Amino acid sequence: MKKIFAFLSLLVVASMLLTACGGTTSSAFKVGQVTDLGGIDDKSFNASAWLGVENAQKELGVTGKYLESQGQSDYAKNIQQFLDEDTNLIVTVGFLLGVDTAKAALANPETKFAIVDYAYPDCWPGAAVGKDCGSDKEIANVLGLTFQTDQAAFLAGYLAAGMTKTGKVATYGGLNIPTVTIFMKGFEAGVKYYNQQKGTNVEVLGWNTAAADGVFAGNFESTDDGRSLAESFVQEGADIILPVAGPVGLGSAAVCKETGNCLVIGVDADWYETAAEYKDVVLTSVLKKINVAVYDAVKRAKDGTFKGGVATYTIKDGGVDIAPYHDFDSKVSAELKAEVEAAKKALIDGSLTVDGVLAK
Amino acid sequence: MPVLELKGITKAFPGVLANDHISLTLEDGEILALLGENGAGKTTLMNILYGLYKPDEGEILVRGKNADIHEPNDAIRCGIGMVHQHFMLIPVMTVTENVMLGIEPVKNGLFLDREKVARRIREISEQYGLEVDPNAYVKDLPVGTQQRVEIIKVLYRQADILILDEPTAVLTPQEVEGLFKILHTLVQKGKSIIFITHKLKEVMAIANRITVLRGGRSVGTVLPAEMNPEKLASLMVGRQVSLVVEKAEAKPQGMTLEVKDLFVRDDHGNLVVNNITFEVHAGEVLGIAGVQGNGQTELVYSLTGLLPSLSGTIHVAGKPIQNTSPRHILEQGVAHVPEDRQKHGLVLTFPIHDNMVLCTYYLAPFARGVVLQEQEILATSEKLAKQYDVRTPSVFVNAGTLSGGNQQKIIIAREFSRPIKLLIASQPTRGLDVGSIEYIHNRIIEKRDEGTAVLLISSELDEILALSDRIAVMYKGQFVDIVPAASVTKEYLGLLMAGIKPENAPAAPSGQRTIEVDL
Amino acid sequence: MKTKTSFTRSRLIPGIVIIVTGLLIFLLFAINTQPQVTSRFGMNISASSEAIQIPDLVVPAQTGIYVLALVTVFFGAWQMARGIRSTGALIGIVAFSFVASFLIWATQGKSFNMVGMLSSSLVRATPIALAALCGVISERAAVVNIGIEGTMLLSAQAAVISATVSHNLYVGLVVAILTGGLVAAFHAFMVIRFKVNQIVSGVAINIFATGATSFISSRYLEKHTDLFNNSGTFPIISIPLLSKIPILGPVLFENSLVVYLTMLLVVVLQVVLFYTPWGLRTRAVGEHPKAADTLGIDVFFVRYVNVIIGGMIAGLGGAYFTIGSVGRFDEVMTAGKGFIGLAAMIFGKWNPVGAFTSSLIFGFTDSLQVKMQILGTPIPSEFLLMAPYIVTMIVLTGIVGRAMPPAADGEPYEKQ
Amino acid sequence: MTEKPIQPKKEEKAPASGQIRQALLVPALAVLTGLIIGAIIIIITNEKAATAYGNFFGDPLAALFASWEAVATAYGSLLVGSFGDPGKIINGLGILFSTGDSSKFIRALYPLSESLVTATPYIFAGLSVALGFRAGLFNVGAEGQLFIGTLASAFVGYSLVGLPWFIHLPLAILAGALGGALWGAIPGYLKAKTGAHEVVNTIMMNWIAFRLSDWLLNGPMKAPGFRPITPQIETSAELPRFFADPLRINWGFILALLAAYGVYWLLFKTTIGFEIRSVGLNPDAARYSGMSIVRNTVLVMALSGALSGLAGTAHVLGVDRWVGQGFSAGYGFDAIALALLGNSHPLGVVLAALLFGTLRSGATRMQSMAGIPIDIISIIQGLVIIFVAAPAIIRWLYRLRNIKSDTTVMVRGWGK
Repeated sequence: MKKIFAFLSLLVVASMLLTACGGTTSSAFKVGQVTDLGGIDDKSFNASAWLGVENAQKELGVTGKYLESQGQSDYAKNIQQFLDEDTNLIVTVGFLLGVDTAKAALANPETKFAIVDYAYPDCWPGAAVGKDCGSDKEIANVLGLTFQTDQAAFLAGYLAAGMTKTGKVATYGGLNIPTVTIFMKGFEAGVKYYNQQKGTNVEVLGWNTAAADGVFAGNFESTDDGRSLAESFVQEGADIILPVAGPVGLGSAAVCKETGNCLVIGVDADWYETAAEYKDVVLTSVLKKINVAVYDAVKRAKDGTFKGGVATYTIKDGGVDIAPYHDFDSKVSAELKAEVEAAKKALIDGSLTVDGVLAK
Repeated sequence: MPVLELKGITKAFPGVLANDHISLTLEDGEILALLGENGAGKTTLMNILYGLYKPDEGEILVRGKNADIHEPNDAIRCGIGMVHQHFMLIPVMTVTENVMLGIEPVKNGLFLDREKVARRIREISEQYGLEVDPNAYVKDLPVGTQQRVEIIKVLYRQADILILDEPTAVLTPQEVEGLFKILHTLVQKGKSIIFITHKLKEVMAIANRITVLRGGRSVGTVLPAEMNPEKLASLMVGRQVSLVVEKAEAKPQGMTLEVKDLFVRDDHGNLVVNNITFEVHAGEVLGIAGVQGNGQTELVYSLTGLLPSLSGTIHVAGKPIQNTSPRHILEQGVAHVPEDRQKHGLVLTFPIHDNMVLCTYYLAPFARGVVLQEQEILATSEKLAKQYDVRTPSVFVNAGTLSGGNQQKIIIAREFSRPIKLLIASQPTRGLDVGSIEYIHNRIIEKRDEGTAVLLISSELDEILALSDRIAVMYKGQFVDIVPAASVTKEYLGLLMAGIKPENAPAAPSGQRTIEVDL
Repeated sequence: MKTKTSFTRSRLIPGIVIIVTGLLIFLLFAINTQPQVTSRFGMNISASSEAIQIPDLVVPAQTGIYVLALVTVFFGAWQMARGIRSTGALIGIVAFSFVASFLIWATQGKSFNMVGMLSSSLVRATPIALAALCGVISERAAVVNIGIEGTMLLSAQAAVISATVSHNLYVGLVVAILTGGLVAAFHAFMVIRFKVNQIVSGVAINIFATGATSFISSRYLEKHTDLFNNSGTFPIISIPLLSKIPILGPVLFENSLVVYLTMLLVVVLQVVLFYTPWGLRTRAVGEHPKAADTLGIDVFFVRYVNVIIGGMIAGLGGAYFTIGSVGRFDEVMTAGKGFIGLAAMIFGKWNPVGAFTSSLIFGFTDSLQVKMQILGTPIPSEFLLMAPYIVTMIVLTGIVGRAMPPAADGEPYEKQ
Repeated sequence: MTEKPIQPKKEEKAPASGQIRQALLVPALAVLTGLIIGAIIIIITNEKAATAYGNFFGDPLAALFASWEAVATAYGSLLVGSFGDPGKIINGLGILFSTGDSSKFIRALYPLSESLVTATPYIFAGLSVALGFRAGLFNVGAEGQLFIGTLASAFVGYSLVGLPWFIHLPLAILAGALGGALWGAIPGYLKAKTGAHEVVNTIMMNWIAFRLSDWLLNGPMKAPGFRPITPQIETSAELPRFFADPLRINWGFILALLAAYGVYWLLFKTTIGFEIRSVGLNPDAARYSGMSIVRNTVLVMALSGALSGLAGTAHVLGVDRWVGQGFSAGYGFDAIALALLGNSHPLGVVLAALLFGTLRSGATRMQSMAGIPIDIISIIQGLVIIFVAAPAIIRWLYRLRNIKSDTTVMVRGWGK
């Protein structure tokens, strides 16, 4: 027995020594990404942000790392880990990291931060700074990356309304949280706009802005739920579905591909490319180019052009958009294409607005 | 040539030498009784013979040939069949299924051929006078019939050597008669039988020869004609044993337990206690006789609060206790020696001292508020262990490591040391050695003489007769009769146990008497 | 024996419960329903289905609910007065009335596809049923396997990787089944050979499976989706003629391989358990292993085989999640189905047919929940999502009477 | 059938040190074995090592060195991440002694502080599961109870304004305990009254708790603004921290240790604990002796739930101070491993929690420095459970003799 303990303590000492002297300090520009609970492979914003970091690694020669958060208390800890490693730019993903990012940024003014789906100031009257909210003014070393996703989803809704044969389109989310529901709101608004323009009565299943509730899978994992949701929507007569639930949506794509009864609209990335196996049923995708935004942030940080504040990505600058029609290019009528383009232009020049803009 | 020969069988368990070079022979067509008290090693020996245990030494010869028996299949192949003390029947299956299990004939190459087996069972039934319905579920059969199923199982496998392990333990005297008749038929038809028991009279009645085991050793083989019960008993126990329980006449006083119109359902919703009324007085022993499974267990459960009663009243010392909690009932001065001491009486993985206070741990002086007083508990346990002759190196030892007798003494010590008015003792000596039986019997009588009312439930008629002042016989949830113990014969009780109440009760032998304990 | 108490227990209380249900139907649903509004229930799975199309069922909402409430109260009164023999029928009546009125209330002024819901009930029930069958087959031999969830997760992953790598779904199916068998063999080895507490071993398998599949997923599957995690799925097979039957056709005979295999397994296992020597031995080992042992049956062997076969069934269940449903693996995608399967097993009284039937109840609850979300009932979606779990708990508390497990269930067998 | 009296072994209170070594041996070896297997997985999945092994016969030393490097980097960073960088600590000490400035030293203790912060909910949750085991109840629902407890304490923490801390803080803690207790008592009651097995029911309660918290965070408990999180708790409800930011070690840790002592005292020094242990080891005998199984089952599940609730409470009041979706890192599930590892003894649980706290906390650095997915910890946990639950494996692996088998019943089968 003693031998085993002796061996164990030897191992401990050995590895301590090894790592203590083996710490290689490279001078490369370091980028660290802290994910929220979805983890790096959520096929949603964490993954998309990481894609941006990876691109930056390839093209800008920075070194990138990520840390996955498993619980709420990991946020601060993971940020601290990167701070300890003298990371130059820390990218935090998701509004849940809002307060911890602000705290760390204020305490470490030399380090640059970028936060996805959030921005400062984020306080409301009566809120306690550093507790209820991160900061009541802009933080010089934090860049908030926000997205007017509803604008793109609006176009997708308009397109779907124009493409449906059954007169019903559908959407569902993973959980009832703002970054999800903003897609659903925009989608519904687009359909309504179409109805208003055309005097039609295309129905949206799965979301009701008035009730602020709709259909949710309850998770971002169970692709089988995505399958069953799609089946149910099809049974109720919908033929185009916008799933806003990360990989759950791929289950819907699978069932559409299998039955040929429905089409899906991808979210975040262009599913025609990222989920190529389902490209036959991907009508278009609501693009939320987090990767581009993160890449821009890294680039600016490295160039020295980094400035705190908010970078809001809108339809105008292409930070949100709908993807090309790809295989459906021939199936979408020229008229509808033109109308979508017109709506896009109207959104850009501000003559048309979407309700339910991501609140700050 | 003997059909079966065991030579020098030795088997040791941790801490115990269960069989020490035992040899015996079984001749063709005879009934050999294997006699010994509990713990003498009879069952171990037979389990070795049946391939359930592996012997450390020794060999088994079947019809002169060395038999390699490693598992029951080998024994079955050698023509050995065993009827276990605890029936090896699956209650939720039919007789047919139980019989065919292990050697199932199939039809269409795949499916069970139940009809074929049922036919064969009927044949065997007729041939040996073993009446049973092949399609009945075992759980619905009375114990005597279940035993017949066990015998059929053995015969179905074409065994010619039958081992019966304590087959009479659960039968009424009349059923025992019936069993003996069956055994004689079997022997006539060429079967050989080993009959395991600790009951002297049965041995005298049925055996051709008797091999006596004691402390894991064979102490000799004798012929019944040359023996009498006293001689056999001293052979079996190894010393002179007093075969009687000395007791003075009871002096019953006021009523302690009063049960009126009691109805109880068991967990499955069957009405198992059906309109029972009786009382037990302070200073008397009321014995409840009856074949197991006639509602005795549930009656005790309802008296001790473990099973709700449907209707009726139970009073202890004038206070109603029906459908109150076990704790409330214990606090009324009721002590309970449960039927299954390991399952219900003790926490085997607790040390002795914790078991000693299992019902009183929350009372002063063992607890102050919610805080246990360890010193008090230890001191009291040590005192009790001494007083009640619990043989153990210390009270820190886990109860599970003690012998059955010592375990039972812990329970006795715990229950008797409380101030009690009523003692309910279920099968208090089941499976114990003679010394412990004597000890416990004397303690029960002592308690009676102190003025405690005693309700004794036992399936051993002899125990009932030895200890009781009055005897109630339970059959199918009802009391067939309550009779004074002094004026009753075993045969009469047997009839009552079978649910028959003869018109004219046999004349009571007059005067005070003591009754033999058949060991 | 008829005592007063037995009257109270067997007749009065259920009768009151039924009448209260009837009143609840009235209070909850009828009052909140507009007169002259109808509820439309679709009776065709879709226009493209092979089945012969039949007209939709249109129910005048308020009248319908009134009728159901009255029927319920009537049955309650009848129960109190005369007594209804079959508990099953009683619960059936009450459950049907309640669910039907709920549906009519939720659908008032709208429509929803009834046959579609039944069809997805079956599909949703499939993994639950497979988990339940796994439980039945191992618990009949007295081995509790609570690691079904983890077994399915590992098999699901193994299926998709092997199917993607080999470009053959059947390879994936076989690998999934083997993986399930392997995990179960490990469980069996732990609990039979080492006498590890059966539930503890199962929980360990679940934790390990969650970690291992997530580890592999993040290390390999996510980075090389096309290499490892893109298998495609088994197509829907319509059985000729049978699939043309209205209602039943699309529900039962337009399904994928795994669903058909499940239905087949239910029948096969039922026959094996109750009509073959192996089944007899299995049940004997589960009820009274010592008795089986004394008859020369190798208790350990029977247990090993049953647990491993059970694991293989769970493996098939795992395959459903990936190659049977969506063609890809995602972390913790089994989402508690294994545990619901265990509840279905208990509710189904350890019978294959019973387990399947109760799985259907869970499948029904689940797809009903989805439909309710789509219909936009005022109940928040989070609460609708709780429905399957709440139903599981209600079922477990044994409203239908307590099920008795095999007598030796969960106990290790000590051969002397 | 009793054989000859077995001579009890002379084992009056063995010397304490020997007992402790006995008790620690199996868990220690189980953890060691888990880490070794973890190391093997790290090597297998390490690309450098894999390439080196591809050329094993060409250059075996390179392969071994690559393996060593992979494991040493991983576990080395794990250690530094758990306890701190020895260089920084020594440096900090130097500054402390030379200038009296303790800030550097304290800052170097950050990893240790994080380890204890992570250990805090582990201690509570581990105690929760261990207490259940002592009564023969397997509480798999610690996670759900933790959710409810956390939400309850957060609610009290933010909604009551203007109270002095000595009223507000105890109230918030109490609310957390009550919330968890309620969530634990429900399956406890169902178990006691209907026999519905607590394993399945607590798992179902977990799911219900998750959905309920989704709804609460999105509705009634939502802070102003758009995020589904609660408002920050009032300062008066905070568990004070010992040091300035970023060190988050706080009074919660002390509370956890007190709770451990409390559970020890309750279990072994009081009549309540006597009942709990009796019920756990032999419920039949307990019932015969007048103990109420129903009351004890509900009580233990409620206490167990309360401890789980406190796990979340300590975290929210001491560390996070607000609650957002999915705030727990699965403490409730890891707790099962902790209770097993600690042999269901409060002291053992504390040690196990410290170990797992350091593992989890160090895993962050391991993830960053060595790129090992954090899931490896789950794999190691699953393995540790198996090894602890099956001491026979450890005995066999390390050729040990005479390890006392432990006497905790832990959990029973269905309906028993």
